[in-house]
Amino acid sequence: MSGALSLSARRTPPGVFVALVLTLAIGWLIVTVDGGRLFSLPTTVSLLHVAAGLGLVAVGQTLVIVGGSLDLSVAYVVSLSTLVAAETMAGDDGALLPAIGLTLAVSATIGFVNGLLVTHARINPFIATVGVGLLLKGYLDNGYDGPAGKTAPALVQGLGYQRIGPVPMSFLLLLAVAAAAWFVLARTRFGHHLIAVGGDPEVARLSGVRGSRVLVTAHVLCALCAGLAGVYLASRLGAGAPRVGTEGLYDLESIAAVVLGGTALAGGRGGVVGTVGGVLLLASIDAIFNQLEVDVFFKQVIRGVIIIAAVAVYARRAMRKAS
Amino acid sequence: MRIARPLRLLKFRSGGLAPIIVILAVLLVLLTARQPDFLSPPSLMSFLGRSAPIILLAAGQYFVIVSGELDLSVGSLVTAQVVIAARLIDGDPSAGWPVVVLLLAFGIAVGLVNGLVTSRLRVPSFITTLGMFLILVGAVYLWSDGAPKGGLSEEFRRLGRSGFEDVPALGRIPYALVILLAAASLALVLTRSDFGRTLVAVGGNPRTAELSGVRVWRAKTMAFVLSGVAATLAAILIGGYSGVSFQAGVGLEFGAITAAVLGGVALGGGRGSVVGAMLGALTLETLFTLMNFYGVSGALKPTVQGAIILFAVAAASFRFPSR
Amino acid sequence: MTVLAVSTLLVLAGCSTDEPTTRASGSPSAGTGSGTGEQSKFFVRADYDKQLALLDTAPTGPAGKPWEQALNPAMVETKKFTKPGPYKICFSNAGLNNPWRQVGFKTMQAEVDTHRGRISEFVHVDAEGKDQKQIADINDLLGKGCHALIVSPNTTATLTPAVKAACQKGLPVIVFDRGVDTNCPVTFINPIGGYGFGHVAAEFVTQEMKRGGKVLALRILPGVDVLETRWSAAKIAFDKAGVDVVGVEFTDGDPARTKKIVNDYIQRYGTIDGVWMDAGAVAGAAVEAFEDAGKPVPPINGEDQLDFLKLWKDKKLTAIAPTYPTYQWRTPIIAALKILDGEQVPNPWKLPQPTITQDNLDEYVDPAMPPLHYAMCGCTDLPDYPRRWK
Amino acid sequence: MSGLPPSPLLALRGIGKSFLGVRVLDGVDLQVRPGDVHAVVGENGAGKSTLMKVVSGVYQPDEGTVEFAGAPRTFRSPREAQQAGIGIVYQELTLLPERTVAENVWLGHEPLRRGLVDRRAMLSHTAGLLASIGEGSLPPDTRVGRLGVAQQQVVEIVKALALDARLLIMDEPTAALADHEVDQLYALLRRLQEHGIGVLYVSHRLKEVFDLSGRITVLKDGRAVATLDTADTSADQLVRHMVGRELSNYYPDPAKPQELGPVRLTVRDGGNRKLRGIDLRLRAGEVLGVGGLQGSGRSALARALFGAAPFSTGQVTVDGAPVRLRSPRAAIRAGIAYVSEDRKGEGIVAEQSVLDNALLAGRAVRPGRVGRGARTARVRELLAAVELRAAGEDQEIRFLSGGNQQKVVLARWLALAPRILLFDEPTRGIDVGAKSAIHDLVRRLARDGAAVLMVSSELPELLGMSDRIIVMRDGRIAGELPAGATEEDVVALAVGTVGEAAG
Repeated sequence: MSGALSLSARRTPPGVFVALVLTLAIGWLIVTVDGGRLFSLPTTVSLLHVAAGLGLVAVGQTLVIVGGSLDLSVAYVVSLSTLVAAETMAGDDGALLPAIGLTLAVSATIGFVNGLLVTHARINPFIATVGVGLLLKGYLDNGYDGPAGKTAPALVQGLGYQRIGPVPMSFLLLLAVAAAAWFVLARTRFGHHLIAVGGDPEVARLSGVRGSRVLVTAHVLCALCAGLAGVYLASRLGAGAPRVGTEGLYDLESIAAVVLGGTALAGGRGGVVGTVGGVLLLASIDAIFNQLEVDVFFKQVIRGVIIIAAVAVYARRAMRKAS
Repeated sequence: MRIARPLRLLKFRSGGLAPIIVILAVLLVLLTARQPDFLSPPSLMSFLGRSAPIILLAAGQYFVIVSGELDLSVGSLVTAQVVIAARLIDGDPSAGWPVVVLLLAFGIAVGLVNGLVTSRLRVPSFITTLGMFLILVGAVYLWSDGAPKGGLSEEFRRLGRSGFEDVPALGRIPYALVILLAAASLALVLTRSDFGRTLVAVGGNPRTAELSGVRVWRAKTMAFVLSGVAATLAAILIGGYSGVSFQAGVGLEFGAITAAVLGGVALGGGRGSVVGAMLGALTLETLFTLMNFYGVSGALKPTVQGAIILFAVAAASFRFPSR
Repeated sequence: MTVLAVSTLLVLAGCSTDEPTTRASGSPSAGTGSGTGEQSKFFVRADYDKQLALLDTAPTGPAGKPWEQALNPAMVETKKFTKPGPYKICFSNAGLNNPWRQVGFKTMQAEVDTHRGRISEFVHVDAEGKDQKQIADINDLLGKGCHALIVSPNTTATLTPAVKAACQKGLPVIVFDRGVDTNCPVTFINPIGGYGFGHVAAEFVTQEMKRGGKVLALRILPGVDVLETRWSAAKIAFDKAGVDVVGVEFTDGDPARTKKIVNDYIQRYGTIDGVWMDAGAVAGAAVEAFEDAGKPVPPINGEDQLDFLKLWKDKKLTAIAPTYPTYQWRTPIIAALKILDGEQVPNPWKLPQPTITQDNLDEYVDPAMPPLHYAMCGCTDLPDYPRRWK
Repeated sequence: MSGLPPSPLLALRGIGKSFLGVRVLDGVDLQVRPGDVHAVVGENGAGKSTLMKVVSGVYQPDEGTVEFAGAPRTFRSPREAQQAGIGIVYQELTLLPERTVAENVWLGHEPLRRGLVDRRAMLSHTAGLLASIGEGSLPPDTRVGRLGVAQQQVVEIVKALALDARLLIMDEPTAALADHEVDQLYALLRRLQEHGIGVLYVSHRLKEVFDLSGRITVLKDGRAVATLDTADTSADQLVRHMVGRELSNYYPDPAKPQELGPVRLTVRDGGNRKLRGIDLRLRAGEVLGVGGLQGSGRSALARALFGAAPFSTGQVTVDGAPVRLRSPRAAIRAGIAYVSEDRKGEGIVAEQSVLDNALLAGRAVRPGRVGRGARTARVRELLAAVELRAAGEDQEIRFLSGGNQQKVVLARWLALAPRILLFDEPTRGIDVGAKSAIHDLVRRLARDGAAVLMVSSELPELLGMSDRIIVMRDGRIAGELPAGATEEDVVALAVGTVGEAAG
């Protein structure tokens, strides 16, 4: 097994992609029997759009989870980002870049706060990020009565609706971000240290890794990804939406996607490639059920079952590998 | 015994009750400052009565958390139980007790599933119970297609709504409070029992527990069952207190977990006390009331709540470096 | 500490009652525990005046069928949409995530069944309350060869582009409940609206309660336009009457939380003399809170949900129930068929918005129906009533 | 030591350190010269590990100065110490099982090329280092989780070397090593000396101390009670300094024939993933020693007998009755107890009290409120009987020294009055004093009619304690030796120069 392979790629189990292919195959069959078309252009496009939104968040989530942390504030960060972006742009293409800059700055700051709370205040990430989420919720509830601001037309046409064949720009953005994250984990000191901290903070510390610095950075990156997702959604909705993040359940869904991708919730093991697979899996399930006009609530039940089942399968494998 | 004292000190500093008691005291002072008669028996009684459900949930959550797991499904379980009760009873007074039994059975069943999937299939409880959350919510909506059916009988509701009238000195003692005290003392006995202690060991170091003959899977499953039972009791009280609604259990899981952590129960297991968890819940309830009395705007409440929780947990989770 | 700081800050911010002229969103506008607080940023005086005027306008159209009536209708030509039946009608639904929408959708399905001969296929897509999903849904439906598209937008601003795109496809688009920021749809159907609701309720509470009494305003959520309008109208009414609104609280539609809040307020102020609600969901809980505290239930408003109506009747409350009628879910189907026949339809199609009062209460109380059923569904004459709604 | 000594590489002056008012180090002076191997010995709780952690920047001293390479330094973190050129090999392994050897070795100072981690360099450097200590066979890109304890120890050392440290701290480096591996370590240390690297060497194995070190500092109760030149010091002197008593009959007498009771345990043709064709009989009253190299199946045998990694084939009987040891619980019910080699990971619940730890097994296997008081009383007696030194039964066990933790673990098992005891490295990382206490205890248990199986990688212990010795090789029993066998016999069987050829 070559060094390059052993250092990174090997960490991402193909399992999720097998599941993905199977799901699509079976889904395609059922939908076709049902008289619909799963891979019709509009369906495929909207599938990839769903994946793009969730994916951006999930990639960030992967980083913190690999580091042994967690971010449950992403949903609110997403909502806030759509607003910051749309309101700063106010429909003016000129303000495009400053707006995106500001959005990322804001979300990075939130990530930084999360990081500090987790590392220096030593608050358990679960509580810390839920708490920060509440802070943001209050601000949003109090400040907004619904959509606000207006996204720059250029962004709407570009990131929001532009596509190459069936592949939307946004999905390409996701792939780019995912690739970057993969690269960071595999090829930078930060990445190696992050995985170490996730695996065993004490060991990392004794090896001279600045654990808290690494974790804070991870949280910042995670929030940045959520910010990007916000920018994308703003481009999609043409305005800022104070509820879009929570409506999309981006906090829990992103975590689900990450574990579906084979990343250990405890940290120290996993990767971005798997996460992208997990995201595509969730999006496909969505698309299939949508085509079948399955009752939303039934869909939710199925989702729950699938998530548990998938992770159970990983656990089985892990156990076999261990023994 | 030469170094006994400093170690006591450390014991009280880490995961002890002191911080939560202090925080609770501060909140109570603020509260009475604004509302002098808050501590008067009648109002105190009704306050304790209506706080009973979340305190019960926190107690249930303690067992799960101390065993090293997490139960995100309690909120949805409460909702499910209330809706189920309403549909089964449908205003029929005689149905009360049988239904209570049935609910308990259901709560135990859900706990069993959570526990077995987590301990036998090795699915991280975060995922298991997240999945269960989706399944329960989806299923209950599906079952009652979108709006709760039937209704709770006055007899059923009495448990959560009324109490022993004109008790000397105290006036009215809500049944909820009595149930709470009973459950609380039971929980306390349980934590002191062999099961309670081994459960802590399981959370602290599963390997050691296993090699000492503890059936880890069994202990953890028991913990989830207890959480399920607690959720059921809470559901009966909530349903009684405020009637049937899909909102009945929304967000309670986060409330319970926050409460436990606030009370010094360490997420990850092996440390904390059930009393702490329950005090944590009481503190949260006091906080809500405090905000009502100080007229914090509804929309801003989450912000204030988040800020205080972060502050409190940071204070409570303060620990000496152990190594 | 924090609490003190925040609350004082809010009290300061809270005293002004003049409406900001700009729709400058972003900076948090403070609601508050004392007084009615700032006017909602989304308050639009013109709409407000229009709705209040409509309240006492006589509807035109078949009597006893409010879902076919319209308030001072302005008819539009629809010849260009004329097509031979049977039709495939598509419906992009914002969501089914609350009882009101549940009842409404059942009513709509029933309405469709009454036209089985003419409607060959009825496609329904549920956006689960997600803007981005509904955008995708609409886009999806455009590929399915629908004869008419009905849209119930999840939010106004964000769905506008998608609806515009649909209009450009040349098929008749019918929007109801929430509107969109474009008039490309053939018609926009909805009842008088939130301002009317909030106003009626506020007026009632003001008149019925003792002079200078304390009013508690209970709201479901902040930041939902239809609910914001209800509150802002009520706010004006209360301010005009100089009513002392001691609190504006959000209940999240959670009865338990509602009871706790009301309980705290009763304790804090000794008594509450009037309760205003922006939605009926938790009216029952509020009433109970008074009972449990051993206080008389003050004048209160709810909505046309049966649990409240029953409570009202049994407990002989001083109450009123303005409605946001679910029968409006029938109208889009009717409209669609009219349009495809090339008949004229009103645009905007303003439906009457009846109010349930002591006098007509008995007409609407039906013990047989489930507690969260909406009495103003106009569905009693529809196929398999009441089974479908149970 | 003639001529001018070179200026010290490391000089500690009056180091003091307290935890929560407990004085752990008190005015410790110590000097290490370049190329010097300086041993630090002392009973557990004497402060050795704390001292090492002060030097390596994990802790900061309350008093005193650390001088490194002639300049006073204060290391606020291990990182700073490492950057200054101090490498440390910890007692408990500090490796990430999920990461590869190379990733572990370079953790914290990954080689960069154009700002990116240079994986090729990582792998080649690691391979080089491994080769330089004769472990070239170890592939740098395997997951550490797949390696045995001994190999992990090697990685641990390589990790320290990778920092090209000028001072190397080794805290019980041989704790996990079989003797032939220790020889490699010797060679390695000599090579380091030649490069002028100073070594601080903490060990309980006096043999090593005398073989390796130039000077010895003895710690006792946090004070440096003596610093000696190894050349003119005898083992007895040293031990006297350490424990303040002569080292008389280091090992208790073996069992006399009449003390041997009936056969307690038999295994016929036992096997599983790591073991093949295991046949053995264990009699009451005897101590059966199990020798062999790391990974030869010694620990696997103990774990199989305890049901932790059960036999998949073969029959086991206890007191003549066939039993199926499918799980630890089953084994415990059959009267078997097991003391793991990995105390921290498998022996204790660090954050629970001494009492809770001691009661754990009893509570788990014989729960119920009946006789709880009695059980607790019994455990209290046992804790006293093993001469536990602790602040009290409510003290969290993590604050106890290794020896005392082990005593609590023993008490836990004795409370169940087991008839068969399995010890895996019972004295690993435990100081001389506690060591002999535990040896006596083991022997006493045998006298009281228990059957004891003791795995040990320390030949003197193995030979000194056992009435019989079986030596494992490649998952089989390579041969059996009577009491009084020599180290050579054992090694011969272990490495396979004699005995039936391992298939």
